[in-house]
Amino acid sequence: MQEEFVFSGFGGQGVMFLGQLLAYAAMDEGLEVTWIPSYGPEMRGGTAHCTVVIADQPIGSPIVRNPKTAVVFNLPSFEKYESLVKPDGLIAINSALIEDKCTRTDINALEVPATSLAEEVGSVRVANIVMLGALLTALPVIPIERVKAALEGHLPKHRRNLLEINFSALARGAEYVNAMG
Amino acid sequence: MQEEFVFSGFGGQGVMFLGQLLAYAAMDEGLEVTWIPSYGPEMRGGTAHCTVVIADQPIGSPIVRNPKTAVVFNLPSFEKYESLVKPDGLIAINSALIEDKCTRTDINALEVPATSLAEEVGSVRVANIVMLGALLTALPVIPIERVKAALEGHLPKHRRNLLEINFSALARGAEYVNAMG
Amino acid sequence: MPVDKDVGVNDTMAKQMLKGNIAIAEAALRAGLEAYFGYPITPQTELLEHLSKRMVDEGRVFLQAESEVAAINMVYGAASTGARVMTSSSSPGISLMQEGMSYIAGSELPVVIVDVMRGGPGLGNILPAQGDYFQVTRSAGHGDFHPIVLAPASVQEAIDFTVLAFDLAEKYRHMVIIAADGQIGQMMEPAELPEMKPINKVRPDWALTGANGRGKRIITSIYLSGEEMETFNQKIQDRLVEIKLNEQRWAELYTDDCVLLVIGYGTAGRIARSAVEAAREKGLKVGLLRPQTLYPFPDDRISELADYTEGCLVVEMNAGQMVDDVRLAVGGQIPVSFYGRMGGIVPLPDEILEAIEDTYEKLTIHTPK
Amino acid sequence: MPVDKDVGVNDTMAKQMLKGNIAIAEAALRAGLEAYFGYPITPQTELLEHLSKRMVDEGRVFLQAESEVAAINMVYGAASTGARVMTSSSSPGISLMQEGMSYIAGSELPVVIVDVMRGGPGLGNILPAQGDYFQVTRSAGHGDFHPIVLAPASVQEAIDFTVLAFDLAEKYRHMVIIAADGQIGQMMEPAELPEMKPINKVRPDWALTGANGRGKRIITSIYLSGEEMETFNQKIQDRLVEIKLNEQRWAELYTDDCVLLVIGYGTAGRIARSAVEAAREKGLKVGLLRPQTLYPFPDDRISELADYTEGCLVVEMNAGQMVDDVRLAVGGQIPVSFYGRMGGIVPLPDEILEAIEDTYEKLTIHTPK
Amino acid sequence: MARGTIIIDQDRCKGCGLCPEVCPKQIIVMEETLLNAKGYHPAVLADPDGECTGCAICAVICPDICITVFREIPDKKRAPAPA
Amino acid sequence: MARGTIIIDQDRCKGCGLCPEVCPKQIIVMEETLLNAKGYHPAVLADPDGECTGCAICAVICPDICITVFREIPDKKRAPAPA
Amino acid sequence: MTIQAPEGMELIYSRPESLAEMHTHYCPGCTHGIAHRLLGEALDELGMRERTILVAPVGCSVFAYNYFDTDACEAAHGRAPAMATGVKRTRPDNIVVTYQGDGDLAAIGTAEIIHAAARGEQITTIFINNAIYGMTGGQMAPTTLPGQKTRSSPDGRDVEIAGFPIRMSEVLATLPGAAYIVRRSMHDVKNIRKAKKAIITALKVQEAGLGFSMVELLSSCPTNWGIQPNEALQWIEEHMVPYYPLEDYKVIEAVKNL
Amino acid sequence: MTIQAPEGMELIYSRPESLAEMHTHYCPGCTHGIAHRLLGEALDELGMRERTILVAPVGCSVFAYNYFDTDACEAAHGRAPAMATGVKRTRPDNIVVTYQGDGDLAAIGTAEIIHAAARGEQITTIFINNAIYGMTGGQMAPTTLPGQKTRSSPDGRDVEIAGFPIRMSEVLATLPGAAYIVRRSMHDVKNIRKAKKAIITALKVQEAGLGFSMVELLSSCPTNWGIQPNEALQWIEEHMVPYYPLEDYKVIEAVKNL
Ligand SMILES: Cc1ncc(C[n+]2csc(CCOP(=O)(O)OP(=O)(O)O)c2C)c(N)n1
Ligand SMILES: Cc1ncc(C[n+]2csc(CCOP(=O)(O)OP(=O)(O)O)c2C)c(N)n1
Ligand code: SF4
Ligand code: SF4
Ligand code: SF4
Ligand code: SF4
Ligand code: SF4
Ligand code: SF4
Ligand SMILES: [Mg+2]
Ligand SMILES: [Mg+2]
Repeated sequence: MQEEFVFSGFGGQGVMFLGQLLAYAAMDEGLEVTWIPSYGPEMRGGTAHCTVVIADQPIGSPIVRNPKTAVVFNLPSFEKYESLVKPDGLIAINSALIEDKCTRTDINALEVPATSLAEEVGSVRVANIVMLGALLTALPVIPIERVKAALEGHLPKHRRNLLEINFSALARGAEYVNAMG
Repeated sequence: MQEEFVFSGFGGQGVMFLGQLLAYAAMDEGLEVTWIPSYGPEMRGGTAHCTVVIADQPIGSPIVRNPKTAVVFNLPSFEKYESLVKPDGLIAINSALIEDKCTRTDINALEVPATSLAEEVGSVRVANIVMLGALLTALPVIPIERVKAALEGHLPKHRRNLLEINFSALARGAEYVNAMG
Repeated sequence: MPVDKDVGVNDTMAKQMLKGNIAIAEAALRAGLEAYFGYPITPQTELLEHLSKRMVDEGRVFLQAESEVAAINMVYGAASTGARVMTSSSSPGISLMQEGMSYIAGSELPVVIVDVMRGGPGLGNILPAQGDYFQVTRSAGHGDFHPIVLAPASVQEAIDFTVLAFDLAEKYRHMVIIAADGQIGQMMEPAELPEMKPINKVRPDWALTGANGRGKRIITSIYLSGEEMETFNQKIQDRLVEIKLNEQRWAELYTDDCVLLVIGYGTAGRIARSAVEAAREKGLKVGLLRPQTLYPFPDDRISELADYTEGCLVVEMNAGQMVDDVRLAVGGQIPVSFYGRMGGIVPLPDEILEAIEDTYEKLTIHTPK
Repeated sequence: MPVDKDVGVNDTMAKQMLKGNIAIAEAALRAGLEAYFGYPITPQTELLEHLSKRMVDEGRVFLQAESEVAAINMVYGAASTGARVMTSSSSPGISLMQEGMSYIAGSELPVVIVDVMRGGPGLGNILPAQGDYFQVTRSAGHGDFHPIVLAPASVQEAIDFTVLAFDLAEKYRHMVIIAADGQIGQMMEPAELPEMKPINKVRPDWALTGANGRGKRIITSIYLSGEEMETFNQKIQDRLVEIKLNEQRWAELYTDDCVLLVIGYGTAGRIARSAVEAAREKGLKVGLLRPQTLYPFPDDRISELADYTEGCLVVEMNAGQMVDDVRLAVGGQIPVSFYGRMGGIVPLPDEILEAIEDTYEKLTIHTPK
Repeated sequence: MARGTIIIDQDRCKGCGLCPEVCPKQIIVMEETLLNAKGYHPAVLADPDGECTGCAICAVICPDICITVFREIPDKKRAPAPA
Repeated sequence: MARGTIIIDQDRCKGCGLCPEVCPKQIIVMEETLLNAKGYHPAVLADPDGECTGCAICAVICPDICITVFREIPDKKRAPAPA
Repeated sequence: MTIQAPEGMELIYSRPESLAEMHTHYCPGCTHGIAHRLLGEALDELGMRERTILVAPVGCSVFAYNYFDTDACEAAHGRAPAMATGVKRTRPDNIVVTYQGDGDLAAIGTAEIIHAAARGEQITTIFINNAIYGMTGGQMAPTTLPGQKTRSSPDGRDVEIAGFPIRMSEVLATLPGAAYIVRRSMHDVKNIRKAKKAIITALKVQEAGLGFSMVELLSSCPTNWGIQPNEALQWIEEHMVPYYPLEDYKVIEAVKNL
Repeated sequence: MTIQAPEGMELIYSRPESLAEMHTHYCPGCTHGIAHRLLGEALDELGMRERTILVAPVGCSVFAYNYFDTDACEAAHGRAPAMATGVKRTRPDNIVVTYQGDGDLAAIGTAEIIHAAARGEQITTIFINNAIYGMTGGQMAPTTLPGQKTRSSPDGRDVEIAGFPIRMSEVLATLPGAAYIVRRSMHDVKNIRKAKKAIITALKVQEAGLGFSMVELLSSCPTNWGIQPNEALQWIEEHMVPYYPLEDYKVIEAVKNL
């Protein structure tokens, strides 16, 4: 088993943390996992992305040119990764910010208005967590409970107060996908 | 044909210029020639030496561990080179400053009180030139006239006034050796 | 260019997700690092940042120098007092350290230097590369010497090699370079850290501590006379021979029956592993040798394997540097091919697989003859 | 340590006794050197001193920089404007220039750098050495590149190679290093200087001169994206292939019938010549190949000679560096022996002769089998 | 005071919020509902009453040279109307 | 003024000529007839009249630490003569 | 992109010609952008664009060579003054400007800037002091204030360990070759205008061959300071200006007559 | 070598214990020797020999490590302050002294000395300013006087090309971390005595942990200046002292209470 995820969005949309969270959860699940970031020249703004590979075998490359799954939070990311996803792969789209639709027919598209759903649970800043809830519901490689545990374990101390809203965000994302049927 | 000379003395005794002068003369004579210096850590004082190789074939090494001829102006140089001269070689000794005698029987020693003879012609500073006059008389590899021409050609402009005394020094050295018989 | 700001370390020795740079920093600290001097440069900076907090908290020496030139000379000074000392940088910074490194070699001081290589030449970019293989293995400064060079391929190995680096440095009074690349520095993986060690207060008998009730000690790299300098050089060369004898390290896979031997180190070696696995799945008899020491290069094992292997494929993230060492090791016995990506591009398993297939095909065409 | 103070140069083009350092300086000037930046270091200093007078007298640019780091970056700036520019130094100073040299390589600028090598590592001593062969040929800075490296063996060759260096640098937009050693720098020999050339006022079409009535020009070594950086690296590699094809230079002697081929460059090569002559006199079939370009290394000729020679003896003033290039060139065809002196000791003809005899004997023992 | 106006380049704007702070007329607002291609909410001129004086203070503070400033041509400067 | 004397280490002396210049009594001379092992004409004390005061000025200027300075032990300091 | 003036209006302000149209990669509200604009305007006003050769540093402004519409080169970290020296000595009729950050100029490049100033090198330096290493993600600079938290002084700069910040204008003003050394700030409109005047003077100093000229500009780094752009400007005023006074540190007589 | 006191005499002056017996390689009359003696005497008087770690430079004084009877190391050219920093930080209880020439400290090592001073590094620097590169045979230093002929300014230092000489004490005095910065000279007995006092104060500053201390000493290089040793001392007085005033450039309050 080897799963590959690219998370991509503007700096500040929390894609790095999102990837790390998934990585923590995978580690706790006893799997091999790698996380690796990549940035543009901008310090803030610009597009950043990270890649997470999860496997039950030692992982060779932590970088993948054609990921199985891409999770995109803004238009430039969508434009970049739509064509790169492996056939039969998945592209998860933050449809609150990306109006374009996926035109490829050989991959699955998961549209989640993550930013709007996050606003619903209380803060646009948890759009990334909403998306993770949605993603792991559509593609259940890791139990969402693991992510919750990882949040508990790895959220920096001064952010512990945000635990509850993160849990709600996970739930909202899951719920959204479940509701889609 | 290959002749090798080491000139050695305290800094300030003019051994470097002496070697260069011989080299110029050899070049003018149409021979192959190399000159190479060597210094101790001292800027002034300490012992300095240079090596001149003259040949009618391209010269491989400008450095010789065992020179055919050593010309020594002070005691440390004498002590260093006495043992290094090739068998059948020559050691020319400034006997005005070096009281020790050459103890090797397989080489020739030429004792020239160069400093005293130089004083006679007007300046201790031309002791080096006296020695060259003596050396080229004992070992006539280059005509002394060539050295005179080289002096004319290569003495820096502001030292031209010293031409005469240098000529006298050459002559005095030659005379001394001739007088020895 | 931004760095991740939230990657900490737990006190625990259990497995945790660790970024390579931070893993090296923490491992060095736990190995008893007494002093660190460095200068920020991507993709190595988190290493310095981590130590800026941890060293101070542990009451040890951390100083951000005014430049890499200053940093390596501070290391030189601290090492002269017998302290466990380290610096880290990336390619351009390592270039600036060349003179200081040569002095350290000339003074026989045990220091550890981390080079998280990036794309070059010049300012280049901040992507992972191995373009400085020659610089670290051949001429880490002027004069006749070679540092010991360790090349980790995972975060765990980065940790283990950091601990090893100090031990080797002190065992041989020799410089050790950990040659990682931007990928090792930037990626996170689960790994285990070593136990915390206090700093070693006992000073070796050459260390500068003040000539208190004993004769004076001198640390210098000058040997004015050629004879003395040659004797010293010979001492270094003898030590290098000893190091070559004892310290060649590598990992290997499927080498018992391989027709084609793939050789790669660090990130390239790790990725080659996936390609080799894939090739085996396709039924190709391919093996892997991943040098863990770039100096001493695992010549002996490679030359041994060359006896019953038909060809070599070297994979590097550069224009072909280690491939010279492989050629020297096999000494013309078997053909050596090369697959490289440059400029910060990390080769992917499928590209390497393709290179393997290409090479393999040519080999098996040749074999029947 | 003192330097000779009375060695001048005559206007004449006839043969004159010239010190290597001064010969290089004067040759560069006559070749149209427009700007020189440098820093004093023995055994190279006379080069700088000579230019401090001559360049100013000719109304050209001479500046003693505050360090070698500054000097190479001044060279970088001057080269960016398309000026013929040079710097010179010796081993420790060249180490300090590594970063700047890498930037110059990354910006494809034609510059000439003179390295008058001395004993190392560290401060070492000021005697002639070849311990920086790897540094100049393999990794003159971080990243994937090689300068062109010329190794003169006489004062005349130092002059000729200086003129050649500028031509090659400009032909290929590539860095050229003149790798001399303390002996070449310090010795005097009769030699002829080239004719005086004025500086070339015509600027190449990439030079910075102000965007006056044309689009702007940029000199940089940054390629943020891996793809662009790789393309650039490939461009360098392609150029190196071209250089390898066109510019391998060497001198040879008695190679038509030699059983043993002696290989040495610069001072070591020159001295080996005497030893080879002596060996011939003793009836040994010995030949000599003296690489004049260390990069590109004369691989092709050496591999050709390996076809009808039974062994190689490499002579260097170091612990064995070029010997790797020879091994790579002969690719295991014939045995390669090594004779080296280190630490500033220059081997003498009789030592080399002994090494030749030793090697020769072993060869002829082996030959009958 | 002279009447003026500004044009803010919405694509260049990085939504830093400096120009609204300095405008003496407080007629620049950050448009939270817009998101430009770079992902920022750009500044827009909200000057229904034509208060802008063309003082260019906003342009002086803008780090991204997004703002072009115009001012009414004073009468004396206007070309005499043909005929 | 107290009477004193100096000892000049002839082997160390480099004949720089600074001490003769500074000695207030002008009792140090450069000995042109001597040549030490390093090739220098060393300085010597020429103090037939015992003029040296032991002021140590010569020692202060000497770059080569050749000069050791002594001064007569003042009466008060002398150990009481036994008996 | 030319913008059409609305009916009856005339253009008062638009992008200077010396700046390329390209968007910058700077963070929102970063005053590097303001400094670029000021230098661009100054070059425009003095008609120097076509003669200028810019030397960009390593730092956030590494791509300055893209943003100016002049000839430009990119120096190694800290070595811009040396590179500029090489440029100026071989192109004495060009206007040569280095643009450098505080890590670049006050840390690794200390020797090069001091010696350029000491030599009276005929170049102009725009020195962006933002009290931090911006590009590498916010480490302590030699100019970081006491107590200021950065990624490499996480508990605040401890002067016992790292010493007090260096005031480069004051240091450089001690050198005879320096003709014009002033410090300005970009924290408000008034100061930005003063900054531009200083840049114009500095360029005129070079033009007149009076010696080395430098304008130090207090600048913000909202990203690495971890605050909003407008708060960052306030922080400059409240914390930086007191430690780095906005003064003329050296103005030789001849400059006053320009 | 112990010298027997003549009958009835007591020893007034002899070689300080902190200096080794070894002869130096310095030229006749070179004031490097005086500076060594002064530092040796100061260490003796303060009883610091057994705690001292000397950092020797590259320059004529490269072998200083041989001449002092203390632990010592040899820095790369110009990097003595960095090396000393590494030593001091790991051996805070030792007395760490760098001994540096003007090429070493004011040219290649500019950044290192400035930052050591800025950090208030607890080290003491003895700075030998002889207006020339002695060891390499007499090239122009950053401190070479205008018009002074050297091997690399054969027609005299041209300030149009090479700029004016740098006054390092004045530069370093601008830095907050510097506690004690003074310039002294060795051209006569009176000044030599003052120099020694300054060295003692500088070492006490280090002992007391007050910050960076430096004594600049105007020094002679008869060999490369091409004059006799006594003329060289005169030359210092007549030419160097006017350009390099013998003053206290920085003496923080706490130093006065030492
Ligand atoms: C030799 C070298 N060392 C370190 C770096 C990494 N580096 C890039 S920019 C920078 C500091 C930038 O800070 P500053 O000069 O203050 O500019 P800012 O980004 O704040 O504008 C550093 C250390 C490098 N590129 N080269
Ligand atoms: C990196 C490097 N560059 C240059 C040199 C050559 N070098 C040795 S000493 C010296 C200058 C010495 O001058 P200074 O510091 O003034 O000391 P002095 O000899 O005058 O006492 C130089 C340039 C060197 N050893 N290393
Ligand atoms: S020009 Fe003046 S009034 Fe108009 S928007 Fe800008 S700041 Fe406000
Ligand atoms: S100042 Fe410029 S970038 Fe910032 S909000 Fe206003 S227009 Fe946008
Ligand atoms: S001690 Fe005084 S009086 Fe005696 S020799 Fe020395 S300087 Fe002269
Ligand atoms: S000062 Fe010292 S070295 Fe000079 S002459 Fe006097 S004793 Fe000799
Ligand atoms: S990191 Fe700081 S200095 Fe760099 S662009 Fe962003 S705000 Fe500006
Ligand atoms: S060269 Fe000058 S500084 Fe060096 S020892 Fe001789 S006189 Fe002293
Ligand atoms: Mg900054
Ligand atoms: Mg000096």
